[in-house]
Amino acid sequence: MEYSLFILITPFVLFLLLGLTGHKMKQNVAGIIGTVGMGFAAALSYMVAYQYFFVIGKTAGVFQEMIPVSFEWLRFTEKLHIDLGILLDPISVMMLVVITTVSLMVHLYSLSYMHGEKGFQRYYSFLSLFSFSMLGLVVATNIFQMYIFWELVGVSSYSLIGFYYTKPSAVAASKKAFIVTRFADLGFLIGILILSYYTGTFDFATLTANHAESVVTSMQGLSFMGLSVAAWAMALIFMGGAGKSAMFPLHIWLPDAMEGPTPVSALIHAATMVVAGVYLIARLFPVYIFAAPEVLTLIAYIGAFTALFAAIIAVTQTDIKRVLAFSTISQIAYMMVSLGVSGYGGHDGLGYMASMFHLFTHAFFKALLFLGAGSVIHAVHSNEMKDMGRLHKFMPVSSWTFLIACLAIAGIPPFSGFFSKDEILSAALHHDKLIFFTMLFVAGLTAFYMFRLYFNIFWGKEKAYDSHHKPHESPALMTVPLIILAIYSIFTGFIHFPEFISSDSTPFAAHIEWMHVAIPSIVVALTGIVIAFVLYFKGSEKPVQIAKSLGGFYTATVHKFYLDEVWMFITQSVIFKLICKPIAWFDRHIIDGAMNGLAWTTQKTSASVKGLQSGQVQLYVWVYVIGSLLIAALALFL
Amino acid sequence: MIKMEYYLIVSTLMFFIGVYGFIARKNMLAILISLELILNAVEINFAVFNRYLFPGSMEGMFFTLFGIAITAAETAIAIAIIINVYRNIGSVNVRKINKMKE
Amino acid sequence: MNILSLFVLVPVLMILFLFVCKSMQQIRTVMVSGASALMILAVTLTVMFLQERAVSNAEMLFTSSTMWYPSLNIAYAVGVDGISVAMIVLSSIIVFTGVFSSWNMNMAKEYFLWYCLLSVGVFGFFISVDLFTMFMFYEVALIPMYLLIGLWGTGRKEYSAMKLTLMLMGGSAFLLIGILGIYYGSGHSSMNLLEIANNLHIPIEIQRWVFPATFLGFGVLGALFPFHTWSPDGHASAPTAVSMLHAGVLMKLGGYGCFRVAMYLMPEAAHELGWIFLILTGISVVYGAFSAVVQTDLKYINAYSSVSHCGLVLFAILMMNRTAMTGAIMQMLSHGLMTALFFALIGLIYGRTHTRDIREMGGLMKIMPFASVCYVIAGLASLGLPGLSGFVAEMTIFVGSFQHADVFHRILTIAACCSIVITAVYILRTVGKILYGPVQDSHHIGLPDASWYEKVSAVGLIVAITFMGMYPSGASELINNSLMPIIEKLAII
Amino acid sequence: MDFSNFLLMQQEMSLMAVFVILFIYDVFCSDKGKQWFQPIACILFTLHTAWGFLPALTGEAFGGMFVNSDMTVIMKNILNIATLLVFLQVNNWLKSHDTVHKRGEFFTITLVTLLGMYLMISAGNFMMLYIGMETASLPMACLAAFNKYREKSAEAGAKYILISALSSGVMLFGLSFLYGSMGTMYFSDMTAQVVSEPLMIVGFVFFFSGLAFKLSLVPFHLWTADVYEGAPTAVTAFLSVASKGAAAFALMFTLYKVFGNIEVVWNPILWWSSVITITAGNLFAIRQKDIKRFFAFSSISQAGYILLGIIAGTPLGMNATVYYVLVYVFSNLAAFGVISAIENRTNGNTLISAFNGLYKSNPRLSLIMMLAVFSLGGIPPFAGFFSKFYIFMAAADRGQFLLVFIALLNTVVSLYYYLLIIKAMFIKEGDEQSVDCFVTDGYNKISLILCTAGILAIGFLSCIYEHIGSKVDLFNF
Repeated sequence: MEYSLFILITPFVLFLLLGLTGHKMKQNVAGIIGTVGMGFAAALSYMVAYQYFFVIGKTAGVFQEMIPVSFEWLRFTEKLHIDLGILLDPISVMMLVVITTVSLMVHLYSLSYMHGEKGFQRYYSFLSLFSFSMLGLVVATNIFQMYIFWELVGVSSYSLIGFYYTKPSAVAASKKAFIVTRFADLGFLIGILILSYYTGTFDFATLTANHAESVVTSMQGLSFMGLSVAAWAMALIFMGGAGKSAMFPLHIWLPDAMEGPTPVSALIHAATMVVAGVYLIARLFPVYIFAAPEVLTLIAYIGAFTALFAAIIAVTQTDIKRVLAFSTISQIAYMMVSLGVSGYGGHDGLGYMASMFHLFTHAFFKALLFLGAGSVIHAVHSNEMKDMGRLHKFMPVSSWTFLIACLAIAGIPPFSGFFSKDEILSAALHHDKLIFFTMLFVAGLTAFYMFRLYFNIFWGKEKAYDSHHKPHESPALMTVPLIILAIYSIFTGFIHFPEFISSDSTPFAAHIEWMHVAIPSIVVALTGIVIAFVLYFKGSEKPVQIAKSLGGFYTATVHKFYLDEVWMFITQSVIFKLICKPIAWFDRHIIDGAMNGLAWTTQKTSASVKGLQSGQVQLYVWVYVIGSLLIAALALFL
Repeated sequence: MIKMEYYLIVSTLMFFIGVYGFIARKNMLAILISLELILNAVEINFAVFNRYLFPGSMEGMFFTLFGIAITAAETAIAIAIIINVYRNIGSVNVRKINKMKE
Repeated sequence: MNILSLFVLVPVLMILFLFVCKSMQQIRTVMVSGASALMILAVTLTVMFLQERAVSNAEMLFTSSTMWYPSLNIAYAVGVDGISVAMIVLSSIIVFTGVFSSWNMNMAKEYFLWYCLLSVGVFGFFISVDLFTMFMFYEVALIPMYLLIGLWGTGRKEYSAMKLTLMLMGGSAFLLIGILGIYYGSGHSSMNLLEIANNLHIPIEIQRWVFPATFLGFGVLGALFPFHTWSPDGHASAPTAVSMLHAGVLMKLGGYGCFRVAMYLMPEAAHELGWIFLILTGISVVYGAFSAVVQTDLKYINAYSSVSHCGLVLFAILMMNRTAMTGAIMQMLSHGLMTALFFALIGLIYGRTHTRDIREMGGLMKIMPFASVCYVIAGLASLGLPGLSGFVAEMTIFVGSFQHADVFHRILTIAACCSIVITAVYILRTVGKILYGPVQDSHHIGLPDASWYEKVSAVGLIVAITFMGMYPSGASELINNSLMPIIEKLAII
Repeated sequence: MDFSNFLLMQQEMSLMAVFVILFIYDVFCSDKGKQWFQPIACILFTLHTAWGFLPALTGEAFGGMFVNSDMTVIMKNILNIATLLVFLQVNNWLKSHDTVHKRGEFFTITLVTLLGMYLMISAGNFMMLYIGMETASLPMACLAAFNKYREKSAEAGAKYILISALSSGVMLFGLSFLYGSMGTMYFSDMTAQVVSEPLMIVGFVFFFSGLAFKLSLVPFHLWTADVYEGAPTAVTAFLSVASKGAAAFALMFTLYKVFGNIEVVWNPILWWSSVITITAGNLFAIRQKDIKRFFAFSSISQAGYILLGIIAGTPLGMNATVYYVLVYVFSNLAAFGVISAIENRTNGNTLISAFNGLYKSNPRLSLIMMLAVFSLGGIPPFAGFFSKFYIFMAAADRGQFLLVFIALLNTVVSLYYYLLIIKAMFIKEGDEQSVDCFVTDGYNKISLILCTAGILAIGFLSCIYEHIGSKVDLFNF
């Protein structure tokens, strides 16, 4: 399936084309070129998926990994070398589909959403760059290739968040996003170094092969500061993943990232890039489970906490994109949790499957939510809930599709979210009760804040929209993607995922546990929705009173528990003021001062000896005679 | 017969008196005289060494002769220059020739 | 005539031609043609080298040696291996682009005279394998800096020029004593590097003081902590092309020298005393990066980042394994290219806005898009974006250094890794401040974008950076194969 | 008496011939004819210099009083070149009103001085050496005081004559001790008898002080600055290269030939005096305003470097020393040529500030000055770099690494003040008291061109160094 290479090449070529010659093109031309190219890539990846799953299919009951393309890019040592290639296995193929689909939708959507924006061509070239890097990331054959594209993804995200580069807030946000993720990537890099040092390979296949024995054996009994080296390596790698996937406490960049254009948020910060962390863990899953199970537990708990934390914050946010951002964080946390609670092989690997499943479904309905929000913002030119309300009658399509997405994320059958979330919950149930109940509660919260959002936007009180441009339904170019994604969000749930994706890529049967999981989750979700309905459908005053009654806790949540402030303090006061400034001062004054001091001393000495040259012949003679006598004496007695 | 040491003591004394004079006196002519003392001390040395230690050869004596001659030349030139100095600064005080210093 | 000698001959001829030049036009013609000639030579050399390398397994190629001072065993001996070839290519690129960056100089004739003399020194240093000639060219390269900075510089130019010259000369004092030590230590029979390396042996007790002297001597030019303070002031005051050449090529003389003379000839001492310098370099890597974060003058930022990056070079050299050393040389190339690009652009911006203070600039992306985009690319290269040269070099260094068997070295490596985050911080800070955001100073509105000659130099460098970043194995192979001799020497102990 | 002895003295003979011709010409020529004095002197002396390069007989004359060897011939040639260059530089100065009527004297006196230096070099006996030194230094005093109406000049002459007289006194005192303990003044006879016993050591030290005075080593250097500043520039130039060089050669010979046995005694003495001399010279030079005074101190530190070669006490060392002096002659005279040109232009202003912006006004002169200064500072690719390198090699050859290192650090300091001149010429802007654009006279042009050629070529033409090396012979000359 060498043609899968074109899935990567196409967007790269588009990037170069639009990047170098874009400013000479007409906007529409550029946009259409980009979209068509993306469509081509999408078509290819669907072909790949079809061929992989149905034409080639299983051999010996297992979906085999295939590496259609691979070449050595840079050789470090005999064993260690970066290869660039394409690895096709169930999850990477699944990702191909997700990415290209969402990306294509966004391309379409942007044609009208970004219409007339300055730098339209730049926007499209960056989109293509992002798609290229993201695709390269998922098909990486080795961990270092993944790291390479990981960085590229980071940069393209940086440039897209900072797309409105004249807006200081956007610049700050992009900087923050890049630096925070970069900091996380440092962990990733060090993890790679440790891993490769002991195993002597970057190759995923070799690392994960038969129960990751290469790792297990090579790091046997090595421990550093009381923790096994394997655990260190994998934890550091998880740090990288946590950075991209916005796990607590590295999540702070994601809400700010909403400064970017909304379609970008949909593509990068909801559907694709932010799940890269999850994908990374899934990629190395065998290594985790066999070499460093303790790290998996860590992941599970961090995930659970993040999910709860983000959900709570989401409840109080008023900027609709921020609400979505926090819901994204919490949903990704779901995926992390289910990886954390997963076992290996067959039905034990339920969590693994569930996480991938949720990743798949989430991508669509979250993209839908963002695009929907985008079309709303497009209509009312504001992100704030208070400027919205009763939009249902102005923009029905957006409203309906948004509703579908909300149902999906709330986990109401038969929408896709229900199935994936259900699997996660049941996986959690069998692993750890505490986590299970947390996630159940979060499910309720999710339902609540999503419908709070929905009702606030499309129902509630009607706001005074100025007459000459009332909100209106977005043009077809924007609604069509919404509809397509809505369809996805309805039906993807019915795909029988275990058939295709499982921890050891051997299919197994997963059934919905109505009694213990499904019913409770549905009930919880419905309660959430009902509460939201009561509070917000009519736009009553109750919420404010409740907020008052909550007092400090409420304000804390509004301020996202002051984490941004903490980070600010650390970076600005601690690092900048307490490390950088002193070092710079030390350099200028101590070290440089020493050098200048040398010169100064010489000058002073020369000034102090000038008296010897008094111009008095007799002094000269005196020195002469004494000197010769002295020398004689020294020569005699030494 | 006088011992050689006596001569040497005398010459050494002369030498250091000369040096002292050179350093102590202001008048350049006096300084010239001190110089003469120094050089004569040296010449005494040569003569004495030749006479007492190496009577076989005349090397020391010749050295003395040459020394005297050269000293004379030296003095002549020195006088000439001192006169020139006097013409310029109207004094033969050695402490006054310190226009150039440091 | 040996092709290598042409690299010295061409600049000399340029000097002679410049003497007879009358008009600016002629001067430019001479410079451009000469610089392009050097480029072409460099490319041909690379091609020839690769062909030769395929057939012969000699340590150095195109070697030729003519006795100069027979009674002192001083010869004009030249020869190149992959590393020197890489360095020569780098130098030719930067000399070429530098010419375009200094298109409109006042007193152009004198300026270019010194410029050519500088390049004579640089090329001579890289081709020569005789300690004496090496040292001679080394100093030939140093001295023109004084006038180039003192005359055409800006700010406290006289102070900086003097400081730079004296500190580097102080370094070369250590260097010279080291060279004499090598010569007499190896039984004063030859000044030829290869001869000494392969047939002679320097007793360890001599190495114990010669190695530090030599390493320090070159290290000063390699901005080794704490002898780096000439670099910020020097760069800040130097004119554009001089900063380019100095940071791009001259600082590489340091790394190259440490590698070629100190490590190569005195492996025992390197093993024994390497750790001291390893710590120093480790410090300069992190230290330079941290100091860069708070700087407000564009050139100071890049000077300190150079300290950090060049520290990485020496750091990797001292790791004494093949991968790390390959990385070191690649880092020299990549740092040379991207710093040159940085300084070219800073010169461009400064020439228009007349300020280098990042607090007084902003929103240049709107005003001069081309320059700004180039600046962003340079920044990304310097913070190690895959696909640009910085990434491959740094990764090679980190992976290589981490292969060191000793835990201490691995921990140092991790410490060095941290620099990439800090780099990101100060690069993004700068970019965010000067390129993005609203326009700070209304006078900047309507300033012209890069003119064609500035574009030539910027584009030339960017092409080189991307080429190396996209196709690293070319450089890597070229260097890697030539490392065998020294690695063997180091491995023996 | 055997007149064939005189064949050995071919250089001295021809020098005498030139001297006699010029003297007669000076005495009997009308004032109108005197204007031809300069060219005639130059031509004659050029012939003499050329004659010096012809193959010479070597051996001893007058029972070992006078020795002529390949080495001495080379040294005399170096001195000839120096003198010739000085002759070419004096034209303008001699035209000035208080020297115009006695320009003949300058040439004749200088020639006598040179003769004295010849004798110093070729001496085979301490009496000869003494006579040579006096013949060299007494006329030098006259030259220093040559500008009759300039106070500084007179002062310089007075200081020089007084101190040199004293130093010769001290030296003779030492010689008398040596004579007393050995009974001979012949180098060849003394060599074997020299042992490290008190009287001899004291004698040696006093004798050493005599030569150290001419070489202006610390602590015998204090006169240098004043005399250099006061004397006419041409004389300063001559003093700084010729008499220094002669003294260096004489010191080298005597140390190797006579005192070879007591190297343990003189080695540390030279070690310390070279260290102190270099450092002191640099320290004083840093803060000079007057360029002649500045070069006085720089020449002091240069003398310290020369000692590095002498201290080696090996053929390599001798080779390096002679080579160093050769290069030093060219570099220093280039500098003084420029200085005298400027001085004549600004009638007597020798402040460094006079050089401000010189590059703008007289680019060629400033370039030559730059070459000279870089060469003195030991910057490649100029000759000075090579000579310094070889001096260091020679010292290092004897394991004097510490000494070399100290010297090297001092080169950094020296570079600092040399760069100050470069700064003045190239970077500083000229003001009303700095010199305007002018044309140097033809003779000076020639000398400057010669110097430049020397500075540029000597380093690269290894044959020169090798030729000197081929003639090196430590003990029989």
